[in-house]
Amino acid sequence: MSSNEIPLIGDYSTPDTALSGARIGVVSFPGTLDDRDAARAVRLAGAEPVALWHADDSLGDVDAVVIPGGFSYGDYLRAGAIARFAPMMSRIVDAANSDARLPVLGICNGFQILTEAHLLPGSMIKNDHLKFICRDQVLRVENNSTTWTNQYGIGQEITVVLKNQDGQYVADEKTLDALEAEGQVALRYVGWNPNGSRRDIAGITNAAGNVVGLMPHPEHAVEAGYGPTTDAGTHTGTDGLGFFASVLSTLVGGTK
Amino acid sequence: MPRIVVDVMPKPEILDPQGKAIVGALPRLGFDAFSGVRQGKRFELTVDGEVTEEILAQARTAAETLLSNPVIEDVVNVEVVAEA
Amino acid sequence: MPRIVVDVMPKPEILDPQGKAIVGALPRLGFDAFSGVRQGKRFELTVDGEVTEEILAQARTAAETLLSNPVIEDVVNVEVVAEA
Amino acid sequence: MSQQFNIDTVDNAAATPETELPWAELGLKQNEYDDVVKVLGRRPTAAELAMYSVMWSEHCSYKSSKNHLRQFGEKVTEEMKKDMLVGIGENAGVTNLGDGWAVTFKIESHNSPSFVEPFQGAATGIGGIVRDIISMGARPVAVMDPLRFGAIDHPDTARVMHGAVAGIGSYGNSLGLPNIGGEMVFDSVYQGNPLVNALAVGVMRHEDIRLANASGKGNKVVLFGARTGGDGIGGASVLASESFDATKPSKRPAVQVGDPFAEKVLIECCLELFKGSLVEGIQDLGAAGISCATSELASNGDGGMQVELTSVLLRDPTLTPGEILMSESQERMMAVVSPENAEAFEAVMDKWAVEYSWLGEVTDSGRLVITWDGEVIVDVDPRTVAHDGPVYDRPYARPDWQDALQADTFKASPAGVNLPSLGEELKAAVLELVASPNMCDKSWITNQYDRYVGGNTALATPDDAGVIRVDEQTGLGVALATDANGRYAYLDPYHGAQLALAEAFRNVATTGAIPMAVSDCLNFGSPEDPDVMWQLAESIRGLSDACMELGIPVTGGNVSLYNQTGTTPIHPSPVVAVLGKFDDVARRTPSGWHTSADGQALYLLGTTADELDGSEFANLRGHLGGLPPKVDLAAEKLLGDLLINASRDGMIDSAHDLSEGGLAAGLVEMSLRYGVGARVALDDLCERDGVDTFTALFSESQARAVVAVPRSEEVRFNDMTSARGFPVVRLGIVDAASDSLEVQGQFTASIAELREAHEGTLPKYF
Ligand SMILES: Nc1ncnc2c1ncn2[C@@H]1O[C@H](COP(=O)(O)OP(=O)(O)O)[C@@H](O)[C@H]1O
Ligand SMILES: [Mg+2]
Repeated sequence: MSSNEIPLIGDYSTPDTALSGARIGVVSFPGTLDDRDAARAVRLAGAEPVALWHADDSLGDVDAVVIPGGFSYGDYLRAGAIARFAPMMSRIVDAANSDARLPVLGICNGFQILTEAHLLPGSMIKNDHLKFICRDQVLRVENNSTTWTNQYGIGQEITVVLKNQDGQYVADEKTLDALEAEGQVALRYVGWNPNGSRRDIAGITNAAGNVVGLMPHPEHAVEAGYGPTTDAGTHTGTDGLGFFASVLSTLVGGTK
Repeated sequence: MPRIVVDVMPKPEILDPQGKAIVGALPRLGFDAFSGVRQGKRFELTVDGEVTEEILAQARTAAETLLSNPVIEDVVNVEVVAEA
Repeated sequence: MPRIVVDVMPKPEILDPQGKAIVGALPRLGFDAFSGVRQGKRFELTVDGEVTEEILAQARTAAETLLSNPVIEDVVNVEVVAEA
Repeated sequence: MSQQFNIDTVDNAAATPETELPWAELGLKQNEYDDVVKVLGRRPTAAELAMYSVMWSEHCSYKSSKNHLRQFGEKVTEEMKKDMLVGIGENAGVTNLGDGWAVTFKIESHNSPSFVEPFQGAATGIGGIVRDIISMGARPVAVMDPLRFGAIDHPDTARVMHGAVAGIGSYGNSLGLPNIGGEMVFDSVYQGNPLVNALAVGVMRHEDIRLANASGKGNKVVLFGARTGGDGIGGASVLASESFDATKPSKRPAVQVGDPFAEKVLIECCLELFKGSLVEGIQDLGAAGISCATSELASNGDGGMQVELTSVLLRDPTLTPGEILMSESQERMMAVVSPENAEAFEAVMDKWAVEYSWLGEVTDSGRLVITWDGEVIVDVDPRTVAHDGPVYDRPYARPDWQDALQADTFKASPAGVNLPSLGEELKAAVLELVASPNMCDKSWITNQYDRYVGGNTALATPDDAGVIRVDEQTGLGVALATDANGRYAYLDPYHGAQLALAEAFRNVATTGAIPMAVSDCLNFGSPEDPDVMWQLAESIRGLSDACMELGIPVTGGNVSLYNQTGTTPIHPSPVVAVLGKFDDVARRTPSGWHTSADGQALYLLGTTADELDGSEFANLRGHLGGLPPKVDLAAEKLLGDLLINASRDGMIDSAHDLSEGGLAAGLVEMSLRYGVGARVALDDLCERDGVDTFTALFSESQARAVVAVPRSEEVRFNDMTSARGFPVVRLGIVDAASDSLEVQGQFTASIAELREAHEGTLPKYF
């Protein structure tokens, strides 16, 4: 592939190894949409994106994994329900739970897949207003000690893109209380809850902090000109980069 | 409280993408006994008090007009279920 | 061909946005008999040949693992339906 | 193969010339059927009849419009052809972007299915146009959706609106295609005939361009994607008994259901095929399904093809050969693959779990031969099916009511008296205008569309044009806008079509892109009505003349006729899409100012005349008559040049073209874009142009735009406009602290009240 060519066919493996040397896998399922965007975010953060195919049975030697957004298998049964059974998901679940604690970020459909796979508690149901919604969304970072949020300040408000149809986070009260008590609510909606999520939850983490899932899309807020709009100008927002910078700092620099 | 169950299925001649996706996934999970799957909807309507003939008739009309889209779906069942 | 019907409903404690929208729409259309509506899913699995106990067991497992998510849904019914 | 029917073979047809065929039920006219018999030298078989009937339909053959559409190909200069890599006639035209990149785009209608079943009708509309783009070898990168529904308060409008918007969103969002713009018009003329048009745009490297032709004797023909069902043949179920025995036809779907997941997989799978150069020719299956794909592939290639129809994978096993040939099942493609590549082709299919079946091969016989279990049921010259359909010179004449309509001007009518003229009256009128169904904020719709996916969206709704980056390294990109004004076209179809082009052109240029190419969707009533035929003829003549004058070619499009309820046609609605090019999309100009633009100077480019006929304001007063605004293409071109240069040289920070709703709508939209106010005075404008304040605010004079110029650039900006001799007047400044839009000496409207008016309408109705 010549250098002035964007990959036309979802093959975004970059030949030049990124500065950090970190390799971050981006999983594609049939129906995944934001894989190329997630790969771009990984690259802009300074790591090397590695394409992972749902049907493959090996993680290769990636240092972290992003499960991107989209409509895997059309989301026809339930969002993430079929994708969860892919061979690649078994590898990811094992690695995330192993002593090595593989960092895993699930974005939107990726978050839904992580809940279906029981790596994260709760589930997502249809938005309370029943419509797909796309907007620039403000979030508050509630936990900045996870692998994916350690470059943010606690309580920091960030603006990223939100777009989903089944984004209403639900869990029973006991689970919700436990999440709050353990600091596992990683991100909350600010200003307006766009889908009726319990307790304004936008994203959560597992107890160990290596697995994070969120409905909004940080990978769509990484490049000035193409992200959410801020006071600085049209589409200028890059607040999402912090997620990718966070995992890099963990991988390259030990913990923060 | 008694409930009325309304079952709605995609018409047989209409493509059912949902069912198609599931039928593709089943064998991969080791379920090999099923040659076809169709996905429809099940509604449970709660009634306060007794289910009269009139209320059942209402449920049937609601099933045909609101709960199903007659162009692509059939109401396959409307029945009263006793209190759980 | 015989079919196995699997019915899945949202858990009672989980808010059902679709059911809620329907319950709001019903009175506007003149249906005043229903105090609540919940929307679930109905799956029809086609079996080529006879439905053995083993196949029914497969359907039950598929219902619990793939067709429903136990965090938010209950499998309320798995039954064999004779040929239409 | 269970066979519930007797097969009507070619031999049988030759032996039984007297057999009656249901050609009239299939929509053929006597003369057309006679032509089929003449072409074949015998009666057609049932399967052949199926093919000719669908391929010779208005939709596939353009029989009423062909004679007029020729002008798009004729009125082009060498200069206009310079960047056209593939012109009209293929699935979609292809335009050269430079650096080895090419872009393809096209607009199509899915009007009547969207009235019957709005969700699925609109969804499959997106699906169909996207397959056109894939079949050119391109990766689709964005969609747009020009929509027209009935009156906003009509009881049926919510059904159509909810369904169509959700359907477009569901399908486009699931494909991962950002929706970057469209239109939304409410008018009772569309009550029984909503217009759901869909545009898709794709990009590719030059070497990836694929054409729909079947060349190379011995190459294999393959059908892949979804299985074939009885979709889209409901009206033709007469063929279910094509053996002409009494077999009971099984049920055929009344509407089609889309499977966006299947299409998304098809996109990736096709791109992988293209990357590996695994297909020689490719064709999407849309209207007329396999009939269209086989006859077009064959006639555009070496001219021969042999197909075994029982190899087609079916969703419904009761389908007869004729039905299989006519089926319009979605999410299917047909390709021609060389034998050496067959294995690699199959590997790609397996990787994506896409079903496929090998149907036959390319021959050099000049015949399209289709067999059923080895028996020949079709033996035709494919050209006669695909290209030699009937062509009609339908009679047309200027309607006898046209003069009276044009004489009935707004200001002379009872609706045009007591117009607002001062302060609070004007303010009330502005609020009424921006809250009106056609001028109100569209986010109720557009928030249901993903505009970010892909990460290359530089501008999207509500900006004047959608802008997509094509090359991440250089920022090379494209801009697209679609426009139409049915009221203008009703008053004067020739100029109405030109006004649609002018507005789309202006929208593209306003963002800073250089307009390059045009696609159009001509939505009209029945061509058998001479009044409608005249509207169509005039619109095509007007559009083609204007394209010639602006120097941008039509590269493709679509005609949708018979949009009428009883004998009442819709307003003529030529929807025009213009594609523009950016060397670097970072230069794009947004349509409103931020707080950071505080103090920037606001200028109005262009002149304002008393042009209220057909306007949104007249529409609010229930009046439609007179003549639409004047078209001045030279002025449009000059304005475009100014906006493009100013954007490239960093002279303007934001810009918005003026069209429906005039300056009032423009100023309000710019202020509301980011909720930042402004202070303007209209005295200079009124004095220079000789108009009153009301006219200055509501006239819809063309070739105008409002721009915000940083103070440091004002001298340069003024020098540029005066050097080009383009009229410009300073209106005022951006005033962030005011939180309001002030028209000095007239009124002040707070951002909050403007917002409430502008954004309240759609949520109130839907
Ligand atoms: N149905 C729709 N889908 C997507 N975008 C839309 C739709 N309707 C309107 N828009 C967008 O809203 C904005 C305003 O529309 P309109 O007033 O028709 O623009 P203009 O007058 O500049 O053509 C534009 O960005 C347009 O693309
Ligand atoms: Mg505009």
